Amino acid sequence: MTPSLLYAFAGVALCGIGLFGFLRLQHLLRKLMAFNLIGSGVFLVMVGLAQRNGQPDPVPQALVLTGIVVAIAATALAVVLIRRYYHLSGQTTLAEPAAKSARPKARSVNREGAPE
Amino acid sequence: MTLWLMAGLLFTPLAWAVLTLMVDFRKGRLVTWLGMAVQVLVSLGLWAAVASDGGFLYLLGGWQAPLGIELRVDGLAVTFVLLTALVAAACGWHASIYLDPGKPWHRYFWPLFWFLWAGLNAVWLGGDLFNLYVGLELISLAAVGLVALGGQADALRAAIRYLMAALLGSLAYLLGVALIYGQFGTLSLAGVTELMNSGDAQSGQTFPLVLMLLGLALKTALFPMHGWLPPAHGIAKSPVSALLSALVVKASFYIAARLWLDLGGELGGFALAQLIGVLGSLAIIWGSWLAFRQTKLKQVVAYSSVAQIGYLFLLFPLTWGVTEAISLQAQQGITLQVISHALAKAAMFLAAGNLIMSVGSNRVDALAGVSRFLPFSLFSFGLAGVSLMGLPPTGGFAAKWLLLQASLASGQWWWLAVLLAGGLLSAAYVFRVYRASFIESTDTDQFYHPSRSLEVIPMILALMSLGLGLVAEPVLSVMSLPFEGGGQ
Amino acid sequence: MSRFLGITVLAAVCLVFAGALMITVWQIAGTQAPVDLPGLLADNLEASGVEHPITAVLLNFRSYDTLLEIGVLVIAGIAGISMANTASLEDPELRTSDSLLYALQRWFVPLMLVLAGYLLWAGSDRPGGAFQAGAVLAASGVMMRLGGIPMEFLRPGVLLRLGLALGFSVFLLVAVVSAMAGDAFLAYPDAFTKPLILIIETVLTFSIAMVLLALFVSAPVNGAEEPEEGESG
Amino acid sequence: MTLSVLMPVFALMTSLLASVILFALPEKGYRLRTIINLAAAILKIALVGVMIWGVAHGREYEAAFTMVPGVEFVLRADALSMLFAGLSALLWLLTTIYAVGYLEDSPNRSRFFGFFSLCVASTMGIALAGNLFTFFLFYEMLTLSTYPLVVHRGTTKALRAGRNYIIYTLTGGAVLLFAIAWLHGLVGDLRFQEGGYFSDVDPSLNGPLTIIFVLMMVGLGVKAALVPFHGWLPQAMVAPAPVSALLHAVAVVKAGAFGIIRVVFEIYGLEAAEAMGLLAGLSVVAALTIIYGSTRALYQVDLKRRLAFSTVSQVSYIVLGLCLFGPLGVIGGLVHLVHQGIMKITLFFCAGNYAETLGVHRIDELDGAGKRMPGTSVAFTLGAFGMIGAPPLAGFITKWTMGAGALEVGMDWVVAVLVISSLLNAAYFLPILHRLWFAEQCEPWPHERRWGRLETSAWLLWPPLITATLMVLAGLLANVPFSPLSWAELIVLREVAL
Repeated sequence: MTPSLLYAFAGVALCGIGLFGFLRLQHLLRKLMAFNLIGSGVFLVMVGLAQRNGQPDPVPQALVLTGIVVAIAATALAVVLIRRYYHLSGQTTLAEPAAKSARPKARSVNREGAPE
Repeated sequence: MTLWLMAGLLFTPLAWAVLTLMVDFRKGRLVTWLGMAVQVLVSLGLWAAVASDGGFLYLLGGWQAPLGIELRVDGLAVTFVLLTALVAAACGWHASIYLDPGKPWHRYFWPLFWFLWAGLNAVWLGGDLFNLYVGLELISLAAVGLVALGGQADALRAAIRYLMAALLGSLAYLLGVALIYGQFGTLSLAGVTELMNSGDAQSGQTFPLVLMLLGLALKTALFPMHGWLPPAHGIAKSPVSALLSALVVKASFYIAARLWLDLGGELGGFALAQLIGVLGSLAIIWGSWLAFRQTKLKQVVAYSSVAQIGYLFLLFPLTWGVTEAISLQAQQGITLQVISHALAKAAMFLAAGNLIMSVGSNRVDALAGVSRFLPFSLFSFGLAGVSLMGLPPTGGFAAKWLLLQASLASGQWWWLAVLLAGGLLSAAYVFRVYRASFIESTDTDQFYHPSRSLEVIPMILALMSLGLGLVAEPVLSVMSLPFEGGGQ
Repeated sequence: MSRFLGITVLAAVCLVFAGALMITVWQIAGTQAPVDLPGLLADNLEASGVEHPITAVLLNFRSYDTLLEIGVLVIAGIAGISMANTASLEDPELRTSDSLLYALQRWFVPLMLVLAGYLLWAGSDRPGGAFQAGAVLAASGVMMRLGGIPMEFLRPGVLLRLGLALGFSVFLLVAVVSAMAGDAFLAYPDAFTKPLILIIETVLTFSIAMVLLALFVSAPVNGAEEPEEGESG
Repeated sequence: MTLSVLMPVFALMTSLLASVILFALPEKGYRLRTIINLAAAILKIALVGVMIWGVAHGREYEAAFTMVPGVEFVLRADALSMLFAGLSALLWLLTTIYAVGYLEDSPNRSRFFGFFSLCVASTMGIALAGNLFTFFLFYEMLTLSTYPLVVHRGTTKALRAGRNYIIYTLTGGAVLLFAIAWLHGLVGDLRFQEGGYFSDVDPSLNGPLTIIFVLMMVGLGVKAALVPFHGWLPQAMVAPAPVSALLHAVAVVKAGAFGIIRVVFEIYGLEAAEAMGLLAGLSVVAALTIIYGSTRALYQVDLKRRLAFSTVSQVSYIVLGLCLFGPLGVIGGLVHLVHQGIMKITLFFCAGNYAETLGVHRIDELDGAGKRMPGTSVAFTLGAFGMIGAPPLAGFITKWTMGAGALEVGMDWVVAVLVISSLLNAAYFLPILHRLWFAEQCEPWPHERRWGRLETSAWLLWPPLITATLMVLAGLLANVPFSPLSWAELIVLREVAL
């Protein structure tokens, strides 16, 4: 049990917590934070597991750097989308508004066809 | 020559992404046409080169794996590169006429489109587990961007749901990659396979493979993780839906398939293979049923994708623990299914877009009587539907035939029922649309004929999907060319 | 009750997942990786043109990853500005008139610029590099923005788009020029490896900062929306 | 690429290309459409005629290439395929002429004729298919191309009929595919070959082969309208008359019957099928279908529905003929493929004429129609007598040969079936004839149209007259070379290998 393995185990714990949050939380920003939590967990596992023998391995560190940038890009995109979504619908979750989900919008119905 | 072709293949989409970012929609359209021509030619050239000389490894930056990233340019990869070039060019061409140049946000369509194309090529050729992750993210983000482009709340909801699913899937995959790297110390898929087969290494763990497959299955929308797909594919603009259904979901499946074929023999098991097969079967049945129940035309097509994706996952049981010959048969069947579904579904979405444009409504009922206007797009839709139903002589049928043979030969007869029932169920939702178009209703007097080129594009794709069944043999023979490992 | 049950099941699933992961990590930790990648890396560090192994991996051995990664970042930037309000950069919610912030900003911004420059420079032999430098640069931009300094170049326009794509374009050009010379894509010519990497790093820093800043600035959302196909909007 | 390769391809292409061109034509191009239609049909007759001549003189026509690994696409002209191809080429021309007249002034003609040609192309493909795989390919294509024809009118009834048709046929197709795939898995890609493959098969395969046979009969029986898979056929009557004519005489039901012939003769082999005891079961089903169809026909008041149930019954003569397992029986079955086609198409043309000219759909409205439309009624009468089996018409040849065949192999009960069926035929046709000729018209025609001097449009009148003449000739000149009967004898001599 080396210190770096401890990182890996911490990463495992983060993954578990993050997954719980991701599946459980409804608010989109919280969901996004849970996603970042899982991401951090994965990065920790990646770095920690690779250096279990003490010597540093630069490859996973570089990978994690790349991974972080990708995660930031994804997070940023998600935030932009969520903001705009909130701006247009006033909602912070993905739940469909009740009125709409019941029936398709009336104005799109040009004609009632024969029932199937 | 192949070096130049490879450089062109990697460079063009990325460069055109930048170029089109600099100009507005109309200019971007012109620039894109040029780029599509280049890209199609380069893909064809590469395909021809591999078809005649066999595959090779392409060392990016001149560094060999495991230090560098190797691209695996084999028959299967170039077939998919060519498929991507054809389908993406068709969708791009369609989009260039279909999208309204007046909307300021449509200028961003082109860069996202090109990034998507670049990501797809990266995935088809990728031989490095981590690089595949980056390629997947490139695809996902570009795809989400395209779905959300200028959209209203519904489109954004679909896009966010799609993004969340895609991100979770990518992380699961990445976690698997981390574990694989931890165990083997290399990221090259070929390297890991070699280590595993050589027996030097301790036997690998199943869990990383399961994690990766789970993540990729989520991104491929395998039942029951398909919830994100229909809203996203249904609400995006038709050319975008076509790209997403035809190519994007295939990218993650392609990685899953490669992982399975390389590592599944060692790390997988009968139960895992059967479980995936069962999920695929449920996807076929449930997806078809939901497609049948939809009231909106594009939702029908989107749910049909869920069902058709189910077929792909029959690869897993049909290649595990069977002889080489049966496995090859199953692989060929799945490859054909991927190609024919890509062509047919792209045709279907583009045709659906045209039809919606023509009748001014996105409901299936609204199609009542349109067949009297002889819309070209309805024919395209119909032909594509024939392929989805798996009726001869389409590529879908050839695929189904090979899968039937593989299931029979491997003694897994239960997939036969799934394959046959799936064909009938898809007939149910396809014929529902046909049926609507034949209703003679008196009040259908307005029909707007879209421009010829909009109508021709889905027709070409549908005919290709139809003709694929007739030329399946030569196509498949390129795919299974011997891979000449080693240097360039 | 069912809500509680749902949480319990979910928690159980997550625990099982974490447990399985834990066991796998533990088992893998007990083995020896058959490939010695760090050793291989050390052997080839000389040829990579930079002294710091992480930078070598990022910008030479696995430069394709980095190229695509910047692509991902640019996509996010594009998606961001595609939703920005083209007419106005002013978002009253974001503007603060805090005098402390204003004072801090006068001190911090120059300092952060210097820091960014240092991080960029350090990347070749110590921890640091383009991304870190870009992030600091972006942070200083955010600070200025919060302080109400108008940054006209961030208006969605050709300048912003140029800035977004600059780093990526230069990287791509370098990649393809080396391929034109008959070598593989992204293979730097031996003599120019170091300067090329330096150039790439510099422009990347700039573009990364630009993307991050653009995402922050594109906060005012345009109200225009496109109706779904087939619905009159 | 020699001519022998190209001939079958050309024969297929004439109608395939015609259909593509017809789709592309604008709706208003009536004249051009008619010209293309007729030109293609005549060209096809010529091509098929050349091939028939060639086959009779021992030439071989074959085009083949590998489609999917392990499976070939084979188009081949042999004596059996020429029997079917000749029938469909001939009747395509006549039906096209009829359809041009029938659909005058109705909408969606471009669509109609496009799918009509496609349907004929599928039929031609079925005739020329050289192996089961190719057969299946065109068999399914036929399903798809007939659907738009069945629902052509777009009424609720037509759509319901179309839905049932598609449910029946696609399910049947799936069963057939399953059987073909299984057989392929067991023994590989099988071309149709004289005498079949299983004359000395490993007994351990008997079980699977029996199941496969049953599955194939189910799959093919749906189209051949064997009881209990006949449900779609009477409903499909809502289609326009030329479509019904084609469906009943050539395209769909015959495709099923022809498939049964191919499987029994050239995959299993008549002897092997008999040895495995497969034919006994099939003959019982066929006999039941004959009796059942005729009985149901008695109770129909709608003219086209009565004809439809008559088809259910008559097509099974073909199947029953095969099961007789002797040269005469087989000849009877084969010749009925052609005879039934000519007779039934005559009857449907006439029924269409009554509907189109007088607006008459029900049998009790036909009183006195013989005076108003003598030409049509003569044709109808000949067709009805042919069906009953009155000498010297075509139907008599069939029944006589089959009866002789049954006695030859000692299946006397088949003679009883034939007699009962003929009595039933008489029972449901003679009342119609009575009404036509001897009853007085008491009510005005429901919806009468007039065409100058003729009783109806010339486009509508000539086809039934021609087919009626052909039917008479087929009976009178049964022993002339190239008559259906002599051709059937040639097939038996060459390919059935009894």
